[in-house]
Amino acid sequence: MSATWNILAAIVLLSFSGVPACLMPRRSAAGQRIATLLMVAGSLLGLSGVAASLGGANSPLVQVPWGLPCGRFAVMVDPLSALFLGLVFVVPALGSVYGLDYWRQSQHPATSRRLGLFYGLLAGSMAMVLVARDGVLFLVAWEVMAIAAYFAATVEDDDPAVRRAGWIYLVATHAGTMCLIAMFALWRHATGSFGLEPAQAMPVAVAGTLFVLAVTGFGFKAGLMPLHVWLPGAHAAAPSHVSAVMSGVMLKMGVYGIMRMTALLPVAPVWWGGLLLTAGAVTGVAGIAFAIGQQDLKRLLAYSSIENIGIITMGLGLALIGRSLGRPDWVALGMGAALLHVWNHGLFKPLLFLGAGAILHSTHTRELDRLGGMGARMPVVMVFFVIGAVAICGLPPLNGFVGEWLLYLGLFRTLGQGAEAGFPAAAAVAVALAMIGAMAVACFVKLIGTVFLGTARSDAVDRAQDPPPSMVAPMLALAGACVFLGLFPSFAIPAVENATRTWAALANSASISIAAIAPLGWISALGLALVALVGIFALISRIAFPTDTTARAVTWDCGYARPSKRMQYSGSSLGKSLVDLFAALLRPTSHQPVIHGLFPNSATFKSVVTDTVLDGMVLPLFRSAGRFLPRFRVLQQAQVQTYVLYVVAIVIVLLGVGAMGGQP
Amino acid sequence: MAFVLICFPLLMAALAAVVSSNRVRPWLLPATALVHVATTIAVLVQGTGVSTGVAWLVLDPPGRIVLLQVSVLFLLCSFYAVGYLRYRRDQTNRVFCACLLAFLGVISLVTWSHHLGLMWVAIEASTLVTAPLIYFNRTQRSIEATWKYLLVGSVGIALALLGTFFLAYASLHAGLDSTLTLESLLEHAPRLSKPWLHAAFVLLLVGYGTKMGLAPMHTWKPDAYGEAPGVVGAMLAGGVTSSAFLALLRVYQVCHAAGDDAYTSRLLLFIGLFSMAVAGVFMVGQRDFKRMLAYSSVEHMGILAVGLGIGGPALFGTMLHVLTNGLTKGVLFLSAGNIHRDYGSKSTDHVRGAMQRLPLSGTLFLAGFLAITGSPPFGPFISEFAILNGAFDEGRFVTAGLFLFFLLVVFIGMGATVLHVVQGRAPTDIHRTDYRDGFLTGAPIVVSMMLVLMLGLYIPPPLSALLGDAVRFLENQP
Amino acid sequence: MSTILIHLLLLLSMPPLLAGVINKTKAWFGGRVGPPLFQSYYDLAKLARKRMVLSTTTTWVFRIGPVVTLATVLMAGLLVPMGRFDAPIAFTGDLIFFAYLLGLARFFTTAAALDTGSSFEGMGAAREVTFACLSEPAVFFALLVLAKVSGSLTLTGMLHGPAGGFSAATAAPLILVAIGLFVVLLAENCRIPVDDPSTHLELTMIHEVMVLDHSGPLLGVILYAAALKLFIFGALLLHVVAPFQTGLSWADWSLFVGEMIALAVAIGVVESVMARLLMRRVTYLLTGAMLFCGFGFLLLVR
Amino acid sequence: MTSLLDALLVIVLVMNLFALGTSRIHALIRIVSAQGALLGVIMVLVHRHLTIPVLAVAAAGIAIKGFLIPAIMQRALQQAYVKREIEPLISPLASILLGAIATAFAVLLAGQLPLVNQNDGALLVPTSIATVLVGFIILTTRFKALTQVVGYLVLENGIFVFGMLLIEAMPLVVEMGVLLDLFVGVFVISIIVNHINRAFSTLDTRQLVSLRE
Repeated sequence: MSATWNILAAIVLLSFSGVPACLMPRRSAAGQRIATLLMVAGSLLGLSGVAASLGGANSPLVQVPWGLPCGRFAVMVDPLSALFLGLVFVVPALGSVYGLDYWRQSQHPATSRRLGLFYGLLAGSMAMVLVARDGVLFLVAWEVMAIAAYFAATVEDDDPAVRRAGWIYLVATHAGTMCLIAMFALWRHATGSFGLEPAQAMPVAVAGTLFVLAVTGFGFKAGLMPLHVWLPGAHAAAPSHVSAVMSGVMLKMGVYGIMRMTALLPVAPVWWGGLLLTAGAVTGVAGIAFAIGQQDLKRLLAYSSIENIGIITMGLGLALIGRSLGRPDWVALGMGAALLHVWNHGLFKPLLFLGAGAILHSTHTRELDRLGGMGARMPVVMVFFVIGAVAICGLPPLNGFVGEWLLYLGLFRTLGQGAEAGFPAAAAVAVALAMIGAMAVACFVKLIGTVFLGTARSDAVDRAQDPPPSMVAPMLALAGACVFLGLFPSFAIPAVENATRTWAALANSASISIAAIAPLGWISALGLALVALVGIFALISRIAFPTDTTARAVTWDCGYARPSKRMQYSGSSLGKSLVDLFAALLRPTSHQPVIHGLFPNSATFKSVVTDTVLDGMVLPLFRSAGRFLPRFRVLQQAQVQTYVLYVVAIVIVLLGVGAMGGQP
Repeated sequence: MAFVLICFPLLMAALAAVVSSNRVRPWLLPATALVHVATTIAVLVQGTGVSTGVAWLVLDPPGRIVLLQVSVLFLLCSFYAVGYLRYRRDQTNRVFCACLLAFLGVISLVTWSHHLGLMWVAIEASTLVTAPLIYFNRTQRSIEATWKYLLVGSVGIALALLGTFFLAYASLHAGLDSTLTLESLLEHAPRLSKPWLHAAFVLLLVGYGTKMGLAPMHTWKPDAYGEAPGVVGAMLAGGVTSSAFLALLRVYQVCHAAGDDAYTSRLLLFIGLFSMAVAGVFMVGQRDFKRMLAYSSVEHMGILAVGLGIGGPALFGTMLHVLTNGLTKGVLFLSAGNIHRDYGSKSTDHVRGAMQRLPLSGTLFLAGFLAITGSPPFGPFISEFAILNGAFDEGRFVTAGLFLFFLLVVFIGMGATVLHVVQGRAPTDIHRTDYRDGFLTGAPIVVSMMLVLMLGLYIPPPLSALLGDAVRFLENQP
Repeated sequence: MSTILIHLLLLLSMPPLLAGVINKTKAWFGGRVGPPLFQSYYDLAKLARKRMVLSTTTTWVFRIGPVVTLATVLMAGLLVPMGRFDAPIAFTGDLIFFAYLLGLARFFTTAAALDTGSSFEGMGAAREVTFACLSEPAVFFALLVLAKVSGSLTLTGMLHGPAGGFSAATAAPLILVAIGLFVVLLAENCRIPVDDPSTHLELTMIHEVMVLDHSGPLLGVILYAAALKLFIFGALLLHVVAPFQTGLSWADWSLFVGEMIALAVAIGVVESVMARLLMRRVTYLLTGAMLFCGFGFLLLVR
Repeated sequence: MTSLLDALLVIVLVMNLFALGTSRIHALIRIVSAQGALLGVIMVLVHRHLTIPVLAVAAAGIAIKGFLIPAIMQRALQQAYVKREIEPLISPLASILLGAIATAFAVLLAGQLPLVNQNDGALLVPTSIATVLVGFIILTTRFKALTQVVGYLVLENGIFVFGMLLIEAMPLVVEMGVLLDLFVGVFVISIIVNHINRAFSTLDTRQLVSLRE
């Protein structure tokens, strides 16, 4: 009981953390500090509740009578929600600390208070979404979250690009909400109440419709391809700590929604899991392919979020298949991988966004091809960024690997060993996962190489330097968590297992145990060994050849007379070969210069990768609608005679419509 | 009670016509409104035992709801009007105040009347007293708007009268002596002659639908709402429409009692969805944000019609929507009026960055937009969601799907305009008028927004009880 | 115990020899005497003694690159069984760990290359990561096939195959996988026809061009790590193409060494008789490899 | 008695056609006022046993429809210097034909409708429907503001005819209210017409097209 109340109190604290600042003068930093203080305090309070309920026992259902015709105020915390709640109580708090200097009140007097208000509201509403056990309450919290995120992301609405991105987001999220409204109405129609308790029996068709509605509605938020259209723009437009929260936590609300609904639905045909597996694979590969094509630091990170959502979805799909076929091991590995990756991505993606924010803060540019050589100027940020990049590529010994490893194990097990039947179609997805892994390496090597390594490509980076401690500390915390979870994954497993058991309504769900199937001990051991080995080697080379005494020279320029910094391999050229590989999907548009004559004038080459779904399909559709619909305006041309004629006409039409029904 | 509610405003209107001071006169509005609200609440608290001697002056639950909504909205608007008229010292507000007060009186009469002929008279009267309000600005455009309002409205309402006569004839045809009081019609409903009843329903639907502004009889609406002052727009969209819908409710009730649900619901769903579609189509790329509000009103009349057409389980949501829609429309029209006054323009070509120039009005306009498009946690969400659930309960999945789709279309069409108005940097080339957000022009909107928010999070038990009564009454259950 | 010792011994000592063998073969085809068999060892020794020069643009990434590569490759070497003997380290899912270790190596090699800010090394890095995106799926198709036929999820288990060796039914898929893996081996280790380790035209290279700026001991480390990688891939491939065993421990070890050298000769032969492909053709080659392994998988599970 | 009633109703129908035929607004107003007055008389004939309400309503009807409203409109007409409806949407002849068709349709339709006590007021329902239709024809085919008001009045007359069948359904107050509304309505409309005339210096509603999408 107390756990739930702690969390509810935390939700209140978070939601209203921005309010005091609104009552204070525009330039006083006190309001922002209070907000951060409230965020941190509330998060700690909430974490205490989470820690209590991760243990497995569901906290009792708290119901408060609610004066609405439909729906009640019913909240409950079970391990599944607790796992996500942890993320909600970690990332936003760190983000608000980061915001103290990143979005300092004195520098943004016009927007800071509004940002603080909606930032807190966003965090609180996300927590509310996770504990809600009633459809209407869920919807309310959900929409508050969406709207708060909109306002937090569009604080800089002077900028047309921000407005556009925000508008696309708003339309997308509203479309998703419409699906969810339909879903909950159908849910009530099928189960007789809005209560989110597991439903007993249900016609397969209804369950299927509910499932599809859930995947669509929540998919909009999670960013499943092709419902991801809003994601890159919004993440690029938002302030970096807001992007961190959106990408690290808010996308996961979509994942949570799908998990919750699949947990509640009684039947689960195999095609559900198959659909999710396919969607996950497509989302993953396409997401990372688009990421490679980006020239904008934050857009790239946003697309890689889409990829990670794809990986999570694969895990969920595997678990669903396991549930349909009654295979606890697949459920354990799939769900374990999904949940673990939810956390992992919730740690390293905010880390990367905060790092990107630090760069943006000091260089005021997000264009990869204007950056470069930041490693020499911002060494601390670079260390964290590299950690984040290695983690997000799923490479050992960091946390990203563990999740993908579990997923691989699960997918390989669907081959079916020895006697037990398999589901090899699922196993083939492992190859997609492998491809994603390799492409992620390509993507983030490009990112690191273009931003931090080499030499500066423009004077934008000249005054760049490491950010103040208040911005470093959150990154430190996140990076530390990444390393810790990478080296000691078994620490997180019990919580994941509990959550998986709550999700899987299997008869033998008690037998679900990840540790039994996956030797995580080896992972830690080898991870530590690897770290030690690298450390020893590095130490040797450091002792044998101290940096200061070793000779220095310019990079070998292959005999070119005057190599300039512009001659470096740019981000676009690094990505080009892969972009060409996926040209069919990415549809890169490039503008080739024509060069003739002995001494040609300076020519420019430029290649852009736009979003195929958004710029190729959605926007044209809207544009044509915008052209077509106004044609109907000829119907309203101010001739009052015509208007009277309409009245006569509709009388006749209505008489006709009435007669159609074959009245006695 | 009835006397106070109906005649007191009319007397005050007469008083307003004789008061000479242009400065004092507006204060008659809040004074009257306060008395009216107090009486209304007294009546509502007094419960069902309210009846006048006359058989055709009864205040039934649906009437209570509309009365409550109109009275509250009028109270807010009256204070706003005082603040508004301060900026319109340039011309006399004698007619304005008198008509506004008279309007309150006749609308109260609508809510009380149980005689369809009387109800028709009252609604026609409401048309006539609102015409000078639309004409308040004395511009060519406002003349045109008034002309169309009067002509289209009168033609429509004339059809309503014909429909009323048909209804009476239906009872005459049933061998009874012809009657138009609701009670006797309900009593003899099953015996009414079907063809005449159906014809009457169509004519009444068209007639009162014209007053509600259902497509395609909505043509006067964008003109009138666009040209009238914001406060008048609020009263039209929150008062006239509700009273006309109340009239439609009476007819629906008679047909329901006659067991003609299939017929009525077919027509209501058709015209309701058609109105939502038309609203969506005309909102796309709408550059005049007051006309846009008019189309939003068309859409919500469509929603009410759909809710009524679904009937049964959706009635609760429909009655609730009367309240939520009326209040939210108040927020939108009043804040839009402020923005219009400040920029001296209501076209998105000139109006940008309202949240910078008018933080209060701009924010309220945005909030009102979110509310009216059915976003939680605002009132309209609850009512529209209840209607949707009703549709599912009735197994009308196609209707529900179209309903949601049109809501989305409207959201997109409306959002583009609203965000364009409130966001961005205010244009510097447009010089500000002398308008500033003041207490009188700000507070009423805030209060009304608070009410909308409250209805989205918590519906007071007495109110939900009242709504329940209304539903039972409409379904002719004792 | 002795197994582990011999494993380590071979792992650490043998790789440079392969390079020597390959070069000898190529020389023989070219009708030259060629460098001595142990030339690579001499080179490494010489490089170890040299000073090193760092580019002024580089950061710690440049120095950590080769180190990480060496560490990861060594660890990967501990996961791959040699001949019929088990690997020192074997646990469920180690195959994925193996693949991702090599991924980590790639990450840091390419990052170190980009650290120099030279366009040529950027070119090499770009090619490296691009081709990996095609060879990686091929490898995993192969792993799926092996896991299916062996029913084990450890490298050791699946490379040794089921108790009675691979059955005839699984021959066809295995052959396809073997071809695919051989191509991947050539690509991953930058051999002809994918890459030409002996050329000095920077534009045409992948691996060599990435390490242009590494000098002295760091270069030595890189060369050694590269040789190790070749050795490991070879050991992995041998299980598929030559799963022979005698039962006698010493005989099996020598058999393994022999097979290894034979493989090196084979590579040498390929390098002598083929020309380097155009860079854009390499993608076709690797796609082909992927398709081979994919068909193998398809044949198996259909 | 009934024959007389029918004769009067026929006159009403003929007046409709006249209204459609004439293009002089002055005459148009005359016709409508005459029609209104005639309806008052018919009202008395319909109800043999004359009661106070009937007489009152009839008197009021004659007064308002026959005299007050025409007076208002004549004043509006004098202020506006238009005498005839130039170029209607369809020519007078065509509108007469249209009106004739409408009347025929009304008669046929009334034959199909389930009517009560066929004997008296046999022509009442068709007359009312026909008049309503004619009103709509005028409303939709004429462009001068005043002409449209006339159209509205014709429409109103048609409804009034139907209302005669149901005098006991409509209490005196309500009946009076209806008439009062009509009167006030026309009054307000005439004021607006005046303003239109002043603001646009014409009564041609084709000029009132600034409010459009």
